[in-house]
Amino acid sequence: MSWFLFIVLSILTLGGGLGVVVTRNVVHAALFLLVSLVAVAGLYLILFAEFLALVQVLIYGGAIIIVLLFAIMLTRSAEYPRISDNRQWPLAAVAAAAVGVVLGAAFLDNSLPQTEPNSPTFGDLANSLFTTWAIPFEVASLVLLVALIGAIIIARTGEDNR
Amino acid sequence: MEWAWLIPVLSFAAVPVIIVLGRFLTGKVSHRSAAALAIAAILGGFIVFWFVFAGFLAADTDTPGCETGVGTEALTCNYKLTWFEAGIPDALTDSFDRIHLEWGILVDPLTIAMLGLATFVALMVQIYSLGYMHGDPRLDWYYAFHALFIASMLTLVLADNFLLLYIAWELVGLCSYLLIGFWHERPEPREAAKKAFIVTRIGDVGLLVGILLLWSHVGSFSMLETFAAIEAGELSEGVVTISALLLFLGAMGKSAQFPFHVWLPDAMEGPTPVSALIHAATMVAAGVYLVARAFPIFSESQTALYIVASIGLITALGAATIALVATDLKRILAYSTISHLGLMMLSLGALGYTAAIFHLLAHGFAKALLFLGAGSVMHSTEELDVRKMGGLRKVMPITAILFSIGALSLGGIPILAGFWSKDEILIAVNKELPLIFIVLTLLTALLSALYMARAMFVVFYGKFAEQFEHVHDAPKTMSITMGLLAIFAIVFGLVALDLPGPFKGIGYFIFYHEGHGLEFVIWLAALSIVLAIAAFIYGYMAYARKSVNLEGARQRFALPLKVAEGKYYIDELYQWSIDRVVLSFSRFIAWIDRALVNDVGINGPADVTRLLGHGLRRHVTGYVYSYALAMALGLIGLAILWWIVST
Amino acid sequence: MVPLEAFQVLSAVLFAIGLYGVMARRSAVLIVMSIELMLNAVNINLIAAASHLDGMGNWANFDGQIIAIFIITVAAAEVGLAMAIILRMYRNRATVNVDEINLMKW
Amino acid sequence: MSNLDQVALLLIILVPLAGAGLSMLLPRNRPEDAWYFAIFVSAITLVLSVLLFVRYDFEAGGYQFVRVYEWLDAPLNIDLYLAMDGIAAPLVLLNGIVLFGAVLISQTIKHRSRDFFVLLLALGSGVFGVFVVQDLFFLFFFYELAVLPMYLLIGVWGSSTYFDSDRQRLWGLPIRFDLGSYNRLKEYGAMKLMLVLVAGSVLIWVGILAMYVASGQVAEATFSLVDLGALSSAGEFSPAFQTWVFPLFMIGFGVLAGLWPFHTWSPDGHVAAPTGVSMLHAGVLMKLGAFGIIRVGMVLLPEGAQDPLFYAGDFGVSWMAILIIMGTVNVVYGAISAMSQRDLKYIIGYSSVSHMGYVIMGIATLHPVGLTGAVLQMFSHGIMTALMFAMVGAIYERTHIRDITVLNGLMKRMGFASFFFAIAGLASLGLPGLSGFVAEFMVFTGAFKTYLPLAVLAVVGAALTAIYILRLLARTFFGEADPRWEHLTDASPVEKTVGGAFVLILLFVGVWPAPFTRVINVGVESVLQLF
Repeated sequence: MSWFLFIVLSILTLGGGLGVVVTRNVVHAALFLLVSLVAVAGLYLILFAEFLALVQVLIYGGAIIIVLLFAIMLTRSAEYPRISDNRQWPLAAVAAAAVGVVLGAAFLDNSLPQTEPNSPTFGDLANSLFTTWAIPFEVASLVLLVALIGAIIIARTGEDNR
Repeated sequence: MEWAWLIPVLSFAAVPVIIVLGRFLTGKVSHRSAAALAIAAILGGFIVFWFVFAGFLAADTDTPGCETGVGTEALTCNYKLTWFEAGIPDALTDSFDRIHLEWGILVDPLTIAMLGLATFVALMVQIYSLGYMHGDPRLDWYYAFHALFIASMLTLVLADNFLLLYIAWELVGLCSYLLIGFWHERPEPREAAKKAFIVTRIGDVGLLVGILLLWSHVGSFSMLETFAAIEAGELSEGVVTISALLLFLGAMGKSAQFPFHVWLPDAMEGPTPVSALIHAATMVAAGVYLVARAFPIFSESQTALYIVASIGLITALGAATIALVATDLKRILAYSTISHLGLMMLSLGALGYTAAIFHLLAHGFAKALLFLGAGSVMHSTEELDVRKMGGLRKVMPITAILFSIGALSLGGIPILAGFWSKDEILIAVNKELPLIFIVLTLLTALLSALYMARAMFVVFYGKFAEQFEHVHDAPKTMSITMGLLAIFAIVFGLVALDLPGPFKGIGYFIFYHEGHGLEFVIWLAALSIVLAIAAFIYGYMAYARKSVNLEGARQRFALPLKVAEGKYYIDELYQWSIDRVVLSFSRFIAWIDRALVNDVGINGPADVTRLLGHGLRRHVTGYVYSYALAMALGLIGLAILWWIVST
Repeated sequence: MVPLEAFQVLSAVLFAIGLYGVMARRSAVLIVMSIELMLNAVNINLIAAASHLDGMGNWANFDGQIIAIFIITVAAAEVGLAMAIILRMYRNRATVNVDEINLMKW
Repeated sequence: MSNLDQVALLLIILVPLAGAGLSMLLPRNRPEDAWYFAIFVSAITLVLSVLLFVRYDFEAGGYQFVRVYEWLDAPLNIDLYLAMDGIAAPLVLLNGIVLFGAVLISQTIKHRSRDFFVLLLALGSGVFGVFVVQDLFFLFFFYELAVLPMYLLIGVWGSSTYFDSDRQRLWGLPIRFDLGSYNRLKEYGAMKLMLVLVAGSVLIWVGILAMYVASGQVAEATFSLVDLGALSSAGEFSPAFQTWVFPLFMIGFGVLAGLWPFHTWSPDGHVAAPTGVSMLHAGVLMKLGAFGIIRVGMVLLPEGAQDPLFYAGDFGVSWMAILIIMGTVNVVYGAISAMSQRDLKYIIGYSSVSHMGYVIMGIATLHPVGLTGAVLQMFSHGIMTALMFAMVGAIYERTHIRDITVLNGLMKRMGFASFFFAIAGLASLGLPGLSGFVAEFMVFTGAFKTYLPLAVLAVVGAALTAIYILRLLARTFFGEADPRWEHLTDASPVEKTVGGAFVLILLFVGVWPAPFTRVINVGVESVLQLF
């Protein structure tokens, strides 16, 4: 059962990913990305990481895709329906494949003793996050704040155009 | 006699004075003062010469500075003054670590003879120039160059070391350049001057190399020390031969020996008095003088003597044939000079030391006379082509007579000077060299009488050329000097006889090894007299009376005639080789310098650096995705590296 | 049970796809999307490891999940900023293609 | 007077340097003031240089006017060590004369003349420094001070050359050489000169540092030429070390001396440079290179100079043998190249290359007479070539033409300039009675004793000189006056003064070289004792 789900979700993930990098239409690419990200959330569920799956759907599937779609809309360009790749794409393909092979081979070459997939409870997660990882957590929130302010300042129109 | 150095120094001193005065005075005053100064200087030299001559005749080995010369019993007097030293001065162990140079003079019979000839002819020529060059705008420069020329020549014959000789030698070359090219507004004198300088300079390279070669074996530039070393057998046979030949190379250039004779006929582009000076007293005499001066070197090497004799004979014969067909009066005389210089070299090669110098003197007087005569003709008629002249004795009788005396003297008519000296040469050649030499020498003698007859009869006798109706004879300054020279051309030969008094005759005065009286070989003398007289009679018939028709001979010998008229095409050969070989080679080297050394060797590295910069900056595309690709490739590279290392 | 290797290979392939996107595409928007793919590949890897290796040797507990949370956080911030920059880029240069943004190139 | 002796060497460096500094205070818009001030400064240096030359005691010999100004202590050990020997004495005099002449001739510089004279005086100071300093650090410092202003002097005040294409056939074959179609911009000349010379400096600097380090291994590390010389004669530097350091100095300094095949910067630089700079450059600057080979290379590394590197048959080929071969190539090659040039300045430029060949040959003979000749040739060539450039400058100033195929008959209108040029040309072709002959002759003498075949080649090269000099004289000065030159004026009083003075010097040295040879002899003697 889990194999079946894994294969289906893998196909969706990789298919979505391929769609993002292959399609000639930017909007299509965003939708393919959505498919891929949601499929990844499904994969998290197979791994019993319910919280992460939830976060994945909310932030990626929701916020990030929306932001991307907004950006596409705001920067609407005549070539968006038929964008082209740059000249080095064949070499890029080879290099990317090679990187994939290198990573895959590295993983397969170093198999680790492993247990059944299990998952912490929400409580454990929360405890760890707010005790052991408290400072990184606060830093992350600061990063978010700075990014928010930075984004506003960068994207703002108005007096800086004078 | 210690005052012999005054002879050149007087003229040297005149040069800057003339030049400076020329800047401050103008017009006729400057010209007159220039001429007066130059003539006074050379006249002073001429007077000092007589004192030196008298002093020398009175001197013996007890006189300070005088001793018996090297390789000869003649008296040789040497006076010197340090010039400068270079290198390590007190190197006692090795005399090659320094050079010690001196202003030194050497007075011996050869020097005396040359001094007399040079001062006298120069004096005559300078006085003659008063008339000839009258009205030239640059007369001050003319006289300055003249004074420098004769001063250099006098230094050359007085020098007691090879370096001083070389210095004077080069100055003579420079002055000939300046004087031949005196009328530099026209291209021909300009080219002729350049040619003279460069051709003689090629010989000078040989001379300098020879001098330095001798120094590198003897360790001194002094002639006497060098001769002594050679006589003592300190130098190997090969070195002596090579250095003798190198010295001869210099002599060939200056004395216009084949194949360096080409500059002399072209040098006729200079003013005629200059030609007289060059041909009689200075430039060309220098070569013969050098061989005579360095005779202790030459006489040690049979090979060198043979080569000297052969070159001399080739030159004499070849030039005589050209002289026979040349049409320009001055060029006839020029080729005649070359021919006679060849005879002198031949004589030296045949150990006829006395004969050569005797002929040099006799020829000098006669040739100066001839040139001044030709100058007089040219001055009056402004024509040089002998084919257009004829019967000029009607309008210029004095010139005609004087010119005829010169021609007869040079042609070898008895009692005149040329006869005696030529006879001595024939005796020497007959004594020392194979039969073929004497035969060809006699042929040359015949030819030389013939072309002198031609020049004389065509120009002054025969049918009068009507266009010269209003021509006048030479002015007084010119005719008097010619007259004085003519006297010498007539009587100078008598010094060959055994004379009473301290002088005793030229055989006892100028000699190598030991003095000897007049030699006379009856059959040779008779033969040469017959040949000379026959040539003049034939010349009279053919050129003056026109009773012998030359057309038949011309047609029969059309080809040799053409070759001779083309001067054996040696000029063309030179021209071709200079244009096609030397200049092309120079351009080739210049191109190498530009294209290879500069553009490849020097600009090359610069260009490579620049191209490398251009090429390398391409990899910095500025595109984000290129950097990403580079990172990916780097990752792969690292993985491969790690894989290789770990397995 | 799906073994850890399966997830790892999946993440490797997804990472390679994302990498290809970064290297081959010209539009800045698409490059950002590709980066998201790569981040997701990493997340898959982290979470798979966290759930399969809990309590095994050095690979204790569920820190992988926590790091994945941080990654998602940073990714969110990154996308926000990236979009702001893209907007500004578009406004100034009327394009979002990275190879046309070459003002500082030689 | 003895007080002056104490500081004369310091003064001769500082006066032009201070003059350069003070010139900057002059008002910018009055070029005459800068000129007058530069004349004043260079006249002082001229007097000082004459004084130094005359007061050098050739009977005592060795280093004189010694003064040491300490600067940096151990571990660097750099002092301003000033002293002058018999080799430097005539060169100091030469620089005094040529600097004065160059400043006088530069009357015509009107554009930013103040800056021009600042740089010119700085250059002169650098040259003096190299000649009298006995410390490698300061020697390099002054060397660069002499070289670097060149770039600006040529780049700002120089002139560019444009030539029509001048294609020539080779031996009548259809191979064509593109000889003439070069446009040599002044920037090109300046840049090339700078880069090539700096490349040479790099070699020198490497060599200097090598000497410093090597001295540190056997004693206290030092830059002092005197201390290094003492170490060298004590045999502290191994032959292997000497053999690899010597070529650094030989090539490094050789580049500035116009050593073939590193000579091409020199014609291009000469052509582009303004008259005064050409004079200084060809007249003095190129001598720095030859001087450096003697002072640094030969004195410090005698074994490196003469030890055989390899054997060709019985003949051990040392660096000196290689140097003399290159020098001979310089002589012949420079002369042949000069023959087919059209630009007056290129002809003189190549003739400088050819004449510096005699200097290099003379040095490499290691023969007392040859080396004396080399130093005298430096002096003689400095004067002669400066005179030529001065007169070419005068001609170019008036006609704006330097192409000898276009010029002719200048003698009529410019008698003095032609006369001076002709004398310089005659000196250059080795006419006895002028200085060139004495020097060349001594070089030949030395070479004849040591490398006979090369000496013969060099004599032939001297004959080739006659060809191109006479060609130049005949084309440019002789001939019918062209109506184009009707408006020309003869040399100005300043040019006449410089020309006349230089001609007198040429004559003086040619007729009576003893005052020079006796001074040079003692210097040469002490150098050759090391061999």
